[in-house]
Amino acid sequence: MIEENLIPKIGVITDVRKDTPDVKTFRVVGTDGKKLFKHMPGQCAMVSVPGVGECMFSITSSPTNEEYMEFSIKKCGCVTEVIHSLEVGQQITVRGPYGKNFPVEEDFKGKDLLFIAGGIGLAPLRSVINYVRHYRSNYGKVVIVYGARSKDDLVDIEEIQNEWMNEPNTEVYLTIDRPQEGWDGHVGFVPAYVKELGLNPNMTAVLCGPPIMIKFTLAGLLEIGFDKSRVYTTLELRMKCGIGKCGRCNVGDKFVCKDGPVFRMTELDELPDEY
Amino acid sequence: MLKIAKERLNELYAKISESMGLFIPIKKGGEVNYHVWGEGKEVSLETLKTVKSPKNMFFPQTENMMKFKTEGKNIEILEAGIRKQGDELKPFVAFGVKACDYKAIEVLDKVFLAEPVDTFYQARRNATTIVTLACSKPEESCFCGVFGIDATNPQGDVSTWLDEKYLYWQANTEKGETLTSLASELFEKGGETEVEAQKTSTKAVLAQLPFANLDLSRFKPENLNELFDDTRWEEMSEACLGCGTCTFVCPTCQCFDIRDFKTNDGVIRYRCWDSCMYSDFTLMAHGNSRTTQMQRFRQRFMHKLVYYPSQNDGLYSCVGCGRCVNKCPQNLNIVKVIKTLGGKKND
Amino acid sequence: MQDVTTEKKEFTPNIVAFCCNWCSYAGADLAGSSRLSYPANVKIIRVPCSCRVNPTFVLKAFQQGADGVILCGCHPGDCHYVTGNYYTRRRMALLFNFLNYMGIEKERTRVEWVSAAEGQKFSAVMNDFVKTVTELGENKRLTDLRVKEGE
Amino acid sequence: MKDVELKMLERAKALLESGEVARVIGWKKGEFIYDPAPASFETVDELKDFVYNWFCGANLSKYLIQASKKEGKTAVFLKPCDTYSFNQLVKEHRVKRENIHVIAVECLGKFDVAKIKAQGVSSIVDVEVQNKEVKVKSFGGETVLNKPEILLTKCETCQKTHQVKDEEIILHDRPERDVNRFAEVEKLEAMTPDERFAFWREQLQKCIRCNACRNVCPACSCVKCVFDNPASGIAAKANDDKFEEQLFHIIRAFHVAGRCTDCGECSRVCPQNIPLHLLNRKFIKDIDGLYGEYQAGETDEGKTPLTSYTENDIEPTDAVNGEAK
Repeated sequence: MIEENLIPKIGVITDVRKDTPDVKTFRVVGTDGKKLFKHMPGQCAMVSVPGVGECMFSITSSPTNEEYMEFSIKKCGCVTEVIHSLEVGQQITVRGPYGKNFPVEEDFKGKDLLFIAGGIGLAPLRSVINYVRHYRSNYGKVVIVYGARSKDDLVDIEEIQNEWMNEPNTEVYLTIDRPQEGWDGHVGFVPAYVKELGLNPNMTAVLCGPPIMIKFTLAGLLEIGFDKSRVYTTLELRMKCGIGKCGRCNVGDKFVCKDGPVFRMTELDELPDEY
Repeated sequence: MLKIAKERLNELYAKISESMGLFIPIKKGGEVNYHVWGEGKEVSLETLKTVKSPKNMFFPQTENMMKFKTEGKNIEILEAGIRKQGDELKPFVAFGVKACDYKAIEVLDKVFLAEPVDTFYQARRNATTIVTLACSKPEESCFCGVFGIDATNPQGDVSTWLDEKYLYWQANTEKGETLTSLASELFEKGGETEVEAQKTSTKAVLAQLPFANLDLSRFKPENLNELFDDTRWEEMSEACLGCGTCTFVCPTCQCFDIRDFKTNDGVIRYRCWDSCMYSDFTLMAHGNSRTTQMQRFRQRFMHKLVYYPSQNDGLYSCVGCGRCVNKCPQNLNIVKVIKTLGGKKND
Repeated sequence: MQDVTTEKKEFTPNIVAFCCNWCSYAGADLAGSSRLSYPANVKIIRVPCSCRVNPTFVLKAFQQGADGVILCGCHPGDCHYVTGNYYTRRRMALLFNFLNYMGIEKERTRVEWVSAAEGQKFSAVMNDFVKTVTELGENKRLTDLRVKEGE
Repeated sequence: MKDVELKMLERAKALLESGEVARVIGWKKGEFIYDPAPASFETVDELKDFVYNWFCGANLSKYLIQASKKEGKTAVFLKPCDTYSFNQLVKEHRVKRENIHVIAVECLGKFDVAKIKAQGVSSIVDVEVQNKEVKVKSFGGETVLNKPEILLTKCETCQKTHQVKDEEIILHDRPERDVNRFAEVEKLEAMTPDERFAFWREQLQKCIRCNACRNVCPACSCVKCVFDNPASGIAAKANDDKFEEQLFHIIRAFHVAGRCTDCGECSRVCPQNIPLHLLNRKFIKDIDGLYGEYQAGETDEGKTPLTSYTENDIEPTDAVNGEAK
């Protein structure tokens, strides 16, 4: 039988981790116990629960993980609500990978990298960060700025504290929106924090988070001398097919599922403001 | 060139139907659309514009993609894809396709056959032999000429021309020849003069159509943002009801939705036409990228006139069939958009 | 339409009965506890009041494979919510007439008033309705082919 | 018609110039005589494209839902049939009455261009109407057509008169006519169930689920339609199964029962020419027959037949069995 692009594969949930009150991370493998397919950092997959619906999620695990894939999913709609109720052993369907990845093998190589994430925006970045850690010598200094509403909303905090913070030549800055008992770290919004950190504007930056955070952080970065051509982000719009045919995820003449979701800020500047 | 007497067309249809499916404009419930031919059906080749375009032959309004059977925590995928259980699709003939609708298939091909290929569309497309039919009585809502389409000389596997007495028949491809050979005894030779005469007289009519000189010169990729930001979208779209009529009668609109339907013993995943005019088209759990009807209206026409050409070497995804001109409930249409935003000639 | 005759003998219809919580559901209960029988293929759906049933419920039941749909509520004047069943009466009169107008057999739909004390009536109504629908045969005019696939 | 158009234009100008209204909703010239589109005019200058002719069939009342929420008053031209929809919208608190200035305009029926084209006349340039005779001028010359044959279906049986109070009216009402708008419904009722089923099957199978009937319908004013609500369990866009179309049209007709003014827009806009008005008219006829004559939109207050009852209403079973007609 020939490969049918819109037909998914069956995946099995092998682990469910509750990261925050509304984010769970699901570990998925194929029915044969192996990884479903290869992907690159920043790419997405269509995950579905038959009878409920199909949604696009970024693959949060690194490609260098050859055993399984992970999806960090925030509960915010009908499909994600059902996904959150799923248990280990449950089968789901997965198809992908879709979209363009971060240029980890091209533009990122040899560069100092700045990752800025807000809330669930860490999900697509986690894949790149772990990829970069795996091939650590290919990249320069790594700075990670991650903010969330509260300390309980920081996704993957264990991995951040136990692994990323101990990585050589890597700085991790965490912040939460409002003061909270038991939090002695930084308090404040990401855009303001980014400006305070005295970052080197020659770094290549990757942004992901709520649109409003991206907007203000970008403005902040430009203010301290970053060049738009070295700032990347990843977009999210409603998607159905994942292969640039169903017609809904376009921004101007670009389809997010096919030409994105990773865009350079200079590319976005050329597109109409409709995302 | 071959010809077949009009009275004998039913014999031709019957002959073709013996071994292939035959989709042809048929009047049903008072309206002419493409349906499968059968004895006693009211074929209407004379109808200039079927209500729905022939696109649903390749891209049906609704089609099942797969079925799921769930048991406990397990899922099984059944009947996945168009070749259910490995069957090849039965070959079929699309008969009477007008030049504009034929061009529209080319437009759809560029979407569905681009990598990664849409296998559902591809299978149907490969199984089709297209018999086109030249127009002899274009009407005022037609503007295919603007997109470089010659309504008098359509392409396809077989090109045909119809007059009072005969259907003239010219096979262009191997598939076309094969089709001809199915019913060779029904054809006689000749018709070149009649066809040439018809072409000349139709061309004279085409040149005089009110929309024959629409100016598209401003619809270029480099004007994308300028056109997008034009303030006139607001007034152009204010009467838009947000229905899907224009998109569903359009031969090139290709947006679809994928949905699940629960049956008594499983789930059917199907896809169906969707419309960028609908308010839920881009709705996500956390927001909507196009919240106003103006944005949705703009999306449709920008896609046809700017976004699509930008991705496909300047090919517009409008073929000037004029269906939206005739069918929009509130008389909005692409011509009004082209005239408002297009080049100088429109003033 | 009547092409189901050959299978008539084996045909047991699916019947959906929407019963109001206060009268008819209690009536069904009484029928049960009084050992009055009614066919097992009657699937009861309890609703707070017969007027909770909107036309979509009725159609959805047919879509999912019902061959007959019956609504049972308190007798007019006895509604727990005072006036609910008066509205039901108008709505269903119009809906049933309309379905009939569309060529859907009028015998497939019915409204009956059954009080909590009328176990006997409940059983009689259900037996009669099942009999009527059985004679009518399978619902083919208002059903979703996709639902029945694979049966 | 020209003189009516002129008077309307004068009023529109005066209202905009005096600042009494912020906008006027009317019709705007199209590419041909027969494709005017509803439009809102905010300046006198924009009125250069204003038009009112034999092809202004669209009902403008639904646009008032949005317009009445805007800053400033909106003037609107309403034909007799449109005034019923308007009243109904006011009654249902969809339109803020105080923000609307209604100008009721004369209508002697509107034309269906498809019906003219079906008679072999194309490239229509102008029409001239004298009683039942319509001179259609086209590139091909002049053709005389019979007016009743080219009217929009909704105009064929229209007996409506203006129903707005205390507002201005341009020219006289149309003369009363004696037509039975239920004739077609009765014809269907007289058929056998099998014939009726076959009729509706053939008609509804044409449906392409474009939602034009719903979106144009002044009675379909829900903020979120049940068919757009994924939680309703019936939101679907599938088209190939006969049930989906039946479900959509039955539910839609039921949802507007008792509120449908019989404006006929549903049939006018249907790209497949499904006689959708015959669905709504069945409800109207039944309501008249079972619960007493009722015309939705005659006033902008009071209860509708489905939000009221009497203790002696007919039983559904009796109604279906034709105990009362």
